Amino acid sequence: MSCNLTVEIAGVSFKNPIFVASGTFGYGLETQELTDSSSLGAVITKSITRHPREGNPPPRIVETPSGMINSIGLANMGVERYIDTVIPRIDEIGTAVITNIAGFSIDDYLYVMEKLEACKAPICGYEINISCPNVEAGRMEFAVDPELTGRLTESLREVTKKLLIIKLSPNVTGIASIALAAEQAGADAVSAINTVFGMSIDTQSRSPYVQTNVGGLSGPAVRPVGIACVYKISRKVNIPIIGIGGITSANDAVEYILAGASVVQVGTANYKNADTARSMIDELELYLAENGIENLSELTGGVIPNE
Amino acid sequence: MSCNLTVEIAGVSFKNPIFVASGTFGYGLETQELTDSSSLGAVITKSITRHPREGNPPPRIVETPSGMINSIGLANMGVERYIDTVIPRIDEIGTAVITNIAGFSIDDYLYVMEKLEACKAPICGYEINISCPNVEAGRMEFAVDPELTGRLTESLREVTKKLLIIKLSPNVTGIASIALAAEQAGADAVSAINTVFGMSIDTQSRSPYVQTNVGGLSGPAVRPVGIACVYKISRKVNIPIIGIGGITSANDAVEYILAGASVVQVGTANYKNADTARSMIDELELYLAENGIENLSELTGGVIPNE
Amino acid sequence: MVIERASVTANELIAEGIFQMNVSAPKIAGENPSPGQFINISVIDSWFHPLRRPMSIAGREGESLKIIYKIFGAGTRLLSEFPVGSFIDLLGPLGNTFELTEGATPVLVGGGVGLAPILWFDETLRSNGIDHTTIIGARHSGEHFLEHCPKEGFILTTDDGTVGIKGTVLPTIESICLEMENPKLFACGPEPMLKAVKQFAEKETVLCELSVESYMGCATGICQGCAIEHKSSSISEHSYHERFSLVCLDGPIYNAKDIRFP
Amino acid sequence: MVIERASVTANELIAEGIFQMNVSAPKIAGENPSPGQFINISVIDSWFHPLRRPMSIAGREGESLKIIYKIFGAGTRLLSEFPVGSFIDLLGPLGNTFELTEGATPVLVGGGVGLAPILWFDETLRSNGIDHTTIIGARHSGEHFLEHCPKEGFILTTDDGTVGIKGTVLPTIESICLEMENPKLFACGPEPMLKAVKQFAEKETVLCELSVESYMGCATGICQGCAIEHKSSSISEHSYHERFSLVCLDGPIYNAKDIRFP
Ligand SMILES: Cc1cc2nc3c(=O)[nH]c(=O)nc-3n(C[C@H](O)[C@H](O)[C@H](O)COP(=O)(O)OP(=O)(O)OC[C@H]3O[C@@H](n4cnc5c(N)ncnc54)[C@H](O)[C@@H]3O)c2cc1C
Ligand SMILES: Cc1cc2nc3c(=O)[nH]c(=O)nc-3n(C[C@H](O)[C@H](O)[C@H](O)COP(=O)(O)OP(=O)(O)OC[C@H]3O[C@@H](n4cnc5c(N)ncnc54)[C@H](O)[C@@H]3O)c2cc1C
Ligand SMILES: Cc1cc2nc3c(=O)[nH]c(=O)nc-3n(C[C@H](O)[C@H](O)[C@H](O)COP(=O)(O)O)c2cc1C
Ligand SMILES: Cc1cc2nc3c(=O)[nH]c(=O)nc-3n(C[C@H](O)[C@H](O)[C@H](O)COP(=O)(O)O)c2cc1C
Ligand code: FES
Ligand code: FES
Repeated sequence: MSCNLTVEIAGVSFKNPIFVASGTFGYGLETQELTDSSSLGAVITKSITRHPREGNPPPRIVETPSGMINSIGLANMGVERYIDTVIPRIDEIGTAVITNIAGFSIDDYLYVMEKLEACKAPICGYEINISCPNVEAGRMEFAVDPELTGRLTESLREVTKKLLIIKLSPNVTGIASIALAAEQAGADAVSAINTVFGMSIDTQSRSPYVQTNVGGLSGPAVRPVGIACVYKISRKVNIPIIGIGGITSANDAVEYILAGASVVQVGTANYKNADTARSMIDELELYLAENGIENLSELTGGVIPNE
Repeated sequence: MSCNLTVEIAGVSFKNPIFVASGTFGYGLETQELTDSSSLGAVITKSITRHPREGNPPPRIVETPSGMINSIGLANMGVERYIDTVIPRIDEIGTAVITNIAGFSIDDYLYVMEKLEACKAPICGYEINISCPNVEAGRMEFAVDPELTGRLTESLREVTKKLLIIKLSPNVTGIASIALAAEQAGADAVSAINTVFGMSIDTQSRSPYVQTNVGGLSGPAVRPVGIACVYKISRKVNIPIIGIGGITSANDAVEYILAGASVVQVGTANYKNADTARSMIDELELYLAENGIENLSELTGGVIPNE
Repeated sequence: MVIERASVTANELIAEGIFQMNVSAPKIAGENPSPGQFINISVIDSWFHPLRRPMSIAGREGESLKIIYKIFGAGTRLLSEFPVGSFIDLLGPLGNTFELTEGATPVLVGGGVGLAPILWFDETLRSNGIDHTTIIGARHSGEHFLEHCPKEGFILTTDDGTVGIKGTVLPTIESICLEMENPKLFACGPEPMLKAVKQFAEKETVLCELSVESYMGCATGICQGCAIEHKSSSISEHSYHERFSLVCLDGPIYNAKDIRFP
Repeated sequence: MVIERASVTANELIAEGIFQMNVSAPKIAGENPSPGQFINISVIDSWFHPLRRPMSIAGREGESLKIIYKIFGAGTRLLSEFPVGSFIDLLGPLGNTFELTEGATPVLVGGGVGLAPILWFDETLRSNGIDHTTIIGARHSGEHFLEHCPKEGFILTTDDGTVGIKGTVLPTIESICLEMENPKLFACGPEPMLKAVKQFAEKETVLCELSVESYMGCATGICQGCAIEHKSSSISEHSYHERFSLVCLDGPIYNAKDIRFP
């Protein structure tokens, strides 16, 4: 039996549902020696901002049980250089590319998106990292407020007809309401989750291991959190959901898909082996074949709840 | 050098800062063959409710990477039987006992606390599990709302002069504001964290592993989350903080204490070995001696932030 | 109940996908475990697996305990990788035991690795000269590591007939029980088998004890994680309601009448 | 850059708290690594440790690579437990290499397990007949597994004088460099040592390359985790600003002038 792994989000078709997550696969060009990015469903590039960002001072990373904390601080080349150096090489990536955008005001996001639209970048859409403080709203993160999220989504929706994906934070009381706000404001999809607030302290030096003290927890440790978020969102919105958080195997991906995700992104697992995501595609096909599933979509949201 | 491990919370003195967490040490009497509970700083007993509760249907537990998900559903003997069978045996526990109370309305909590006050139970205080839906407020959890938390705290404060500890949920946008509401309403301390929402799905049966679909994630996986919460709370409130989440060793406890905790509770780690918490006391003394610390309190909140 | 770092004295494949591990565990053995009881095993020192894995005791000789297990997931795979001479962290003995009923002849039934407690029980009955029959089922001969000795009341069955009697354990149970005056069934194995045994026992009003499995947090009664549906009419001491029972304390052996499978 | 399951051919304690592991890694060796480069090691298959551990290559012979390491935490402890004959998951070769400067005489300095890349560099220079001096420091003789051969330009120092020259590496560096026409320092070791070497090099305007450490997420440039403060005046390709540099791509070897220690 041959299984159909293709998946569509708002009219855009992807080879398969295995994507790689922003910030965990560079700009898609760095690990060509280690994997074949053209096999992937899509590559989400590192968050791009209006201006280049040096990122936070080191140390930026520490391992925790089955996870890691990072405080990279959105180090990135800025949209100008992204357009000059990455966009021209996008066909080397060999699959759909989604550009992740971060910003500190609605204007920031608009600026980056307008630049990309203007240069007719051959990307299939945008993922919007809303886990950034909005300097205009008293440094409150966009991601914690349905109203802010809605306003930002609306503004961006006016600028692009490409895929518009809002990336949600788990550090909120009601992630589903934020998802709903994004849906109502015109998002094509939401992705969940970004990293979970986490902290680890060096008991010898007494300083937190990462420079920003509190950082973002990712990796298998947070997988149950991501799956729960996707499940909750799926009960509230109708647009596709992109599942992220601690995925290391096709089985993990299937958990997310059953919970309601249409596609998934592999993040931290790329660091151990940049070929992890690609190798999951074969595993996923095997799972589908073994379970007599012809179309991946039969699985999406296919969880059988206990009550 | 001999170190002083005693610690005081609102005038109540404890031998040391190593407590065991509610729901992870039964009523303090079950594991006497495996450990010496009298060495512990305190034992927090399993949440007690107005009526006995059978708990959720099985399955109730599943392992996840460095963690576990549970959906016990507050299975407990009810306050009546607690008073009849546990209270008379409290001296067998040999150390301070704090009774954890859960409820679904303010009345529920009051009922349990009043019963315990009336029988002059030889406990040193109460920990209030507010991660329960308030049936009077549209099933919204007490823990997600500063106002609800404040009202509950206020009502309970009127009933007892004993220690009143509010146990916070990490599943909120701003845990520190909830802590602040508890402080302002008269709580003597807050504990953080209760379990994190988590889900795991059996990809063969397609059903979530626990009966309630979404359950509570605990264990080392969530340690960074708990430490971050304690740190954030400590920047906002002045009452003592009790650190909980993924603690397995004295080093983990010290991380929490540096982040701002006055004492800590050991939870999931008790399941692997009910002697874990007790053995941490010696380890902790060693750490203090090696680092030339005479009084534990020198360490509390002693983190040296990076910025 | 005690925690012990036991030394592994054997750990090998004894049939298709089935391993046997022997450990020298003087402390746990010193508590005189009985057939039906189990131990709870920490399969790795790190906290990647915070929970122990429960395994029935499959035999005891002096200070030595035996378990028989199948590689099911990551934990049992780790278990199979303990070399002889290494140490393994055990908690036990735990749970209740099989109980003979005066005047009833034991008929023991083990399916798959459910044979573990049954084998030990068989051995104990044999050495005490108690008349009984034991039936061990598997899918095919590759999964059996014992000999078919019907004359000694030790019967193997295989689904495909490659050794012993062809078929599941059920027809054999039926033919043996229906010939007996007053049989009492003791069964351990996969849930479908237990369900069938329970159904048979209820239909024919045969006494029946089942050993059941449940995901466990602590195995010491402090987590309430191992509950199963239970029909006993008395409020259980540990589970606070007649509807549930804690397998780690009240089980794993139940009167078939008292439990309900989902 | 390649990922390879290499077979462990040796893994033993060679001095106090110091291990040497040899692996047969034809693919990584086939990429012709040079002294200064490192490999990134997965110390366990499970995801308890999601991150690899970076280790300098301490030698190469044909398809065989050598590392020299200290047990620091849980990961390096696991590393020490790989038996000969087992397989280990390596990513490499990574990073840049030491670079000779025409006309300058290399003075190599290794402190603690920082000797790893230095030893290999020493070996390479030796086999190419390039005149140089190597200084290896430790706290006491128990931490040394090499011989003090000052006549061959291979000098050991110990803080307590139990072998080689008494004192830190600094006085020896000074006396050797100040006697030389045009020395170039290459140093790897603990941060305090690197700071002191840098200070000396700057004071005496001696050419100096340092091998530095940094916590790494990926070692392939995709996480931006390994940044260090950097004073180069040109915008680095990978770190998007003159202030930081990625140790995994632009390092671990830096011109001492370009980096700043916290
Ligand atoms: C009282 C008792 C006695 C048992 N005796 C035996 C025996 O003698 N031989 C044998 O092979 N198996 C026995 N089992 C089943 C054995 O415990 C599981 O096969 C084992 O826990 C699976 O662990 P894993 O890490 O390989 O699987 P995973 O699926 O990776 O484990 C994930 C989690 O689920 C739990 N789990 C998975 N399956 C079971 C199960 N069937 N029962 C309980 N917990 C489970 C694990 O303990 C772990 O917490 C017994 C179970 C119980 C409750
Ligand atoms: C380029 C490079 C080359 C190195 N070469 C050697 C060598 O040849 N021999 C040797 O003994 N050590 C070397 N180190 C240091 C070695 O990587 C650490 O000692 C090791 O990662 C510690 O892991 P752990 O699990 O034992 O410690 P833990 O403290 O438990 O590790 C926790 C986390 O911190 C990281 N970490 C801790 N210390 C360091 C460190 N000093 N540098 C980088 N990451 C660290 C670990 O990789 C892990 O992600 C090198 C480091 C770098 C960056
Ligand atoms: C080092 C690191 C850097 C990250 N950078 C970004 C980023 O720039 N933009 C973004 O939207 N998410 C970023 N993320 C979050 C991931 O895309 C992903 O949402 C998160 O790590 C959870 O997935 P995982 O557990 O599979 O890693 C980053 C994660 C890590 C670990
Ligand atoms: C099985 C289980 C049952 C629990 N029951 C309760 C409870 O009844 N009341 C309560 O306040 N917390 C309960 N908790 C939460 C713990 O007290 C603790 O806050 C949480 O598990 C985090 O700590 P840990 O990671 O050390 O386990 C329970 C946790 C577990 C794992
Ligand atoms: S396993 Fe914890 S109560 Fe039974
Ligand atoms: S370690 Fe990831 S960029 Fe250097």
